[in-house]
Amino acid sequence: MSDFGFHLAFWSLAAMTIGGASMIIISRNLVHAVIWLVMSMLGVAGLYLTLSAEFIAVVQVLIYVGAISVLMLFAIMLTPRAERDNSQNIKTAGPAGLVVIMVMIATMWVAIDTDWGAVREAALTEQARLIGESLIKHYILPFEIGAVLLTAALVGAIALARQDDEDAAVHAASLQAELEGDGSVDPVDVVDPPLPSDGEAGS
Amino acid sequence: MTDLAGLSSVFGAWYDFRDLNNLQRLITEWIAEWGPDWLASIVTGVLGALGILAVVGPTLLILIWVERKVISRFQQRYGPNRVGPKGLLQPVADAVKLILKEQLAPRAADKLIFFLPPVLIFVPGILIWGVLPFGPRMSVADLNVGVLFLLAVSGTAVLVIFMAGWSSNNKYALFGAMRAVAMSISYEVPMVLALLTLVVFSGTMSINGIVEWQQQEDVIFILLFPLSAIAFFFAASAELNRTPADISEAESEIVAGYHTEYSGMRFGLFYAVELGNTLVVSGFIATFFLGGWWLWGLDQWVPSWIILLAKTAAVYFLLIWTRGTLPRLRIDQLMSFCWKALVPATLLFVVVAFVERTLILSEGWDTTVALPIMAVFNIALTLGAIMLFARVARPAPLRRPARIRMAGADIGGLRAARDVASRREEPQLQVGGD
Amino acid sequence: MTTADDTRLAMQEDSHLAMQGTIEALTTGDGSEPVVVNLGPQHPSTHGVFRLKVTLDGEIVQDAEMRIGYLHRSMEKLAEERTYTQNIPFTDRIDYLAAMSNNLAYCLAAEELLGVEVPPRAQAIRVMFAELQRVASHAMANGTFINDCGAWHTPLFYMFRDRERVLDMFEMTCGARLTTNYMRIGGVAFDLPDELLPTLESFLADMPERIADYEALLMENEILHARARGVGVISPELAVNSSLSGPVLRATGVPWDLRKANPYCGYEDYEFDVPVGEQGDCFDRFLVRMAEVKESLKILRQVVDTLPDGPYLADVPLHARPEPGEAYARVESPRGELGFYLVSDGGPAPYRFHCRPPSLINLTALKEMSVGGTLADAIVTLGSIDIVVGEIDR
Amino acid sequence: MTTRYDATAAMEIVNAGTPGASCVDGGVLFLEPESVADSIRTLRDSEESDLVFLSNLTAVDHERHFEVVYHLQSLDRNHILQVKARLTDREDPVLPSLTGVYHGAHLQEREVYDLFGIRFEGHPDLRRMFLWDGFPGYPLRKDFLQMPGQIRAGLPGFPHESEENAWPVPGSVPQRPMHPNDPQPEGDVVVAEDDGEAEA
Repeated sequence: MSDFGFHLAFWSLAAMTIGGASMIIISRNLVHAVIWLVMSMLGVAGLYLTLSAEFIAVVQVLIYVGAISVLMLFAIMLTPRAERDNSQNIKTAGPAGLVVIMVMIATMWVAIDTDWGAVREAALTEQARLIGESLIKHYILPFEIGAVLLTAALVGAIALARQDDEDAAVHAASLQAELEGDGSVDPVDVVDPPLPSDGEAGS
Repeated sequence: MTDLAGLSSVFGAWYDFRDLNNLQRLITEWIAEWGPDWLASIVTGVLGALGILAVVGPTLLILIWVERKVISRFQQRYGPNRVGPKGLLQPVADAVKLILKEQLAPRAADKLIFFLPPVLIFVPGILIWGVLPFGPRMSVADLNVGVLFLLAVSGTAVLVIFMAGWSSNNKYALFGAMRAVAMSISYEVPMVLALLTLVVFSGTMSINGIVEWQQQEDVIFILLFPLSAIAFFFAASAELNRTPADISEAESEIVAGYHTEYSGMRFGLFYAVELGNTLVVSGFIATFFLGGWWLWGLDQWVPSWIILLAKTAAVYFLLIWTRGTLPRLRIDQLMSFCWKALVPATLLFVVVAFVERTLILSEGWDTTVALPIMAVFNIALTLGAIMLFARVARPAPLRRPARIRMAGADIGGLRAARDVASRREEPQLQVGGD
Repeated sequence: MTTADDTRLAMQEDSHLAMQGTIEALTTGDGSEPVVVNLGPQHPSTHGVFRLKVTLDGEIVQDAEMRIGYLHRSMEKLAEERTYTQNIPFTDRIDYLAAMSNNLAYCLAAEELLGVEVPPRAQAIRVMFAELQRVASHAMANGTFINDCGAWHTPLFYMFRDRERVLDMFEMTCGARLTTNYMRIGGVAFDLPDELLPTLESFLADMPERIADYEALLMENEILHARARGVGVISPELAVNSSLSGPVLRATGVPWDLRKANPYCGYEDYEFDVPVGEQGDCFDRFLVRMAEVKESLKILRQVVDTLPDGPYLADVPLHARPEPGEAYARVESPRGELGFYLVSDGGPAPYRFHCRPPSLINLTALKEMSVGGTLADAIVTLGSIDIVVGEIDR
Repeated sequence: MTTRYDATAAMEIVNAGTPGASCVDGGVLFLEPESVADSIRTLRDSEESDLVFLSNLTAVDHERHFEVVYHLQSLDRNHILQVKARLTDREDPVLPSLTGVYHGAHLQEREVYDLFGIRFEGHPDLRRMFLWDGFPGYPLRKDFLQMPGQIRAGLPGFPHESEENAWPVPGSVPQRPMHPNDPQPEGDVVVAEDDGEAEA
């Protein structure tokens, strides 16, 4: 592929990634932020494609766009509105920003400093096999640790979700009490429109 | 092939319609002679996209007619028969009507996000066609990771659905969107596992590779892994929002789900993509489990894409059939069916596929003998799993039969009710139960 | 614009704002906060302009409240200004899916006031049309019920095929399909046309096969079982205490059928049985309706075989003034106990005209049936009660 | 066949607990308004009367008083009893609610409240049912929308019976304009409907 096509793809994808990332910060609506995040992640997936890493690119889309962002949407839907108000966290914004900037500098330094040994050969056709083999053969310990960690997280999540059953019993009891009680009228239901005065009454 | 020697000049020529790729290859080779190679790849892409659009567009119009006609025959009525011969122009008339209709948007809708989804929904809907192999070399992009690409692209559609439902500012739409999201991320798991069986067994993630494997081994995957096929079929129909799993646009509950607030052609676009997805998923089911463009040598004589379309039509008819026949399940039933039945079953078959693959590769079993044995074993295992599920996983209310008794002379209130219920004789009608 | 219109508009505006508020709560609020969803007044499965306001926690129904009155036509007031005969067409519009039963109940009440003796042929014709109406109405009820369970209209169209034949018979007898206006005080409006009995014969000959078809299609359908079994359960004690009637009551196991308990129009001469359920859930209601169709066909067979000759209408003066008094007549309509309470002051019009609407009273226990289930269950429950909004609102 | 339950027997059952019940010729049982709920509970729970099923609940406006009519049914014994309670206060008719005795009274009492304005004390959710909140008046009362000239609601007689009862010949009475553009009538026209304008 000639340089023109490559540059076109790279710069538009980079703009998409960084633009999306910026919009996450700018947008005040959390759902909008998630949608910008999706755009940013799609840009990253495209960048992987320009590096001939189609397996990683597709996995990026599958996991980050298809699963992680959906998970985030669920988290937003399940979070009480009060806890989503960012203005309360303004005091911690300074230190947090500092930490993020330091991490970013460190990452960039590592990235620039490392001798990546660019592959000039033809694109790998069997990346999935290579990745799988290296995971199973060379990096078996980190792989297993990751698996155990995820299993623990899964069990923990189920345990957290399970606790709701006790709440449900309490809730059902209160509902029952409400049903058996004098059944006071729900204030939301009482539609009590102001009767129009004579002046307002249309002809 | 010897008797075809006289015709050999036809093979590979642009007018050899068994492989429509020939024409495209001719054009790209011609461009590559004088132009830059990026132009050639762009032209290839554009030609492929145009080819898909040219197929998909008219097919959708015909499909609307087919679906309505078939459903109406199921329902003892004629279906569309006024516009054009046999009502064939009905979809065109519908499209014109939809285009002319007023475009409404709720006042409180999130306008930008509200207007985007009908357009965005087309992106995965069209992209997914790119990896469908119509013939040995006839797919727009024969990716090495085609299976993953298919899953990744189909997974993004759920975000668009969420955008549509959330931005409409309508409770039905939001319920539909949340149901669609929950369903999608749940049913993606058995879908992935079902395909993983094939990937493990055939050793390739390329979709064309899977078809070629079936061609080489002279077997179709539905015989080898019937449970994966069933799971994939059900999961796909769940992702497609078709009965019995159409809870995200359940008409009787939440009106139209996520596209409740869309009117006119915006609704039309959702509808078109839904139909198109149904078709392409039928195509993928045909490809993965029914051998795709290959049919025991017939693909030498008949254009491969016609074979694929015929198989696709068969699967599509099955989808219409289920839609016309079955009621809808509830969301909790669908979720528990996914996580408690489909996921373990497909996982079991991943293990089975792994073991059988090892037997062939490491132990050197002869495939001509091993594959039939494995097929019989797997079919037996599938039947066993289904019967086990039917026996174990039935919810408590269904385990008792529903009984209708005749009151006879006992007419009255609670006392008579007790008298009737305590009778020893067989009830008049007894339905269900273990 | 009248004050009333203004009030309506203000209400609409108000409910719109309330809607926006709850949307806000749903999309940005506490996850466990209950959400109020209005099913109706325009909704595919409320069977008319009926509004069910459900409070949901996720998909679980915490509270269900109905809002009715969208179809209120003030029939009870209008009937006070029309003669007894003129009121018969009103009763068609009360329950437009079982107009014959409504005609019949009203005529029975008026006959009780006037002291009219109905000739035997008229009695038999009344039974015939009441039972045909039951077949048609149950076909509609079961079809829409399965539609509410999520089927894509196929069973509905199957059932409509049979209903259509019944409506054809109505049309050839009295010229109307839905609002029949066929019964008269003292009998029926017209004698049977010549072509009715052959049509009815062929209908009776075909129906057993059809019902076998439906049983094969629906009764062993696992998804239908999963959706309707154990859903919308009500105990027989609560059902009796809630004044439920008809298939909803019988599905709980209480064998109460006015055709047996208080026979009218000579029902005591026909041999039929009262099917009762066991669990009191939606599926039992469906089965009871299916079984009742069979019993109705049995009655129709006997009516055709023993149809007496004679006058079809008693000699009742058109301008009859009943003695002051009151009458309460009930029939077993397809939806349950349908009663008409008439008070006469000796004038040409009823002094008070009251209809005991089974659809409305069967909804009393809707909240008890649907709370704790999912939204989808609430829809199925509502479908299984088989309401007709014209009868609820009158 | 459903029999009429003898009101005298019912009266004896009721009067054993809460006196005040009376009946005429054993037909209809009349109850004192204050003790309606208690008396009917007694009738429901008594083994002998066993009136477990509230078949019908409605009201009749007798101009001088309201009559609330209950039809109580025993399913097992298959008899029916008609019970009435008279309310003489037209301004604020109050009756104890039956919802504690029969769940089925819930909607029927709401309907009576909506259309007659009879309040049922102890009803958990006594709101308008068919008509909207703020609807003026109670339509099933006989004095609802009383017309000018004291024309009584109802049908005075059959059209053929006398001149004054006769329904007007078409065209003989000037029609009320249905639309502002219609020709406006001359002279006094009785407008039956109360508009906002008329009040203002």
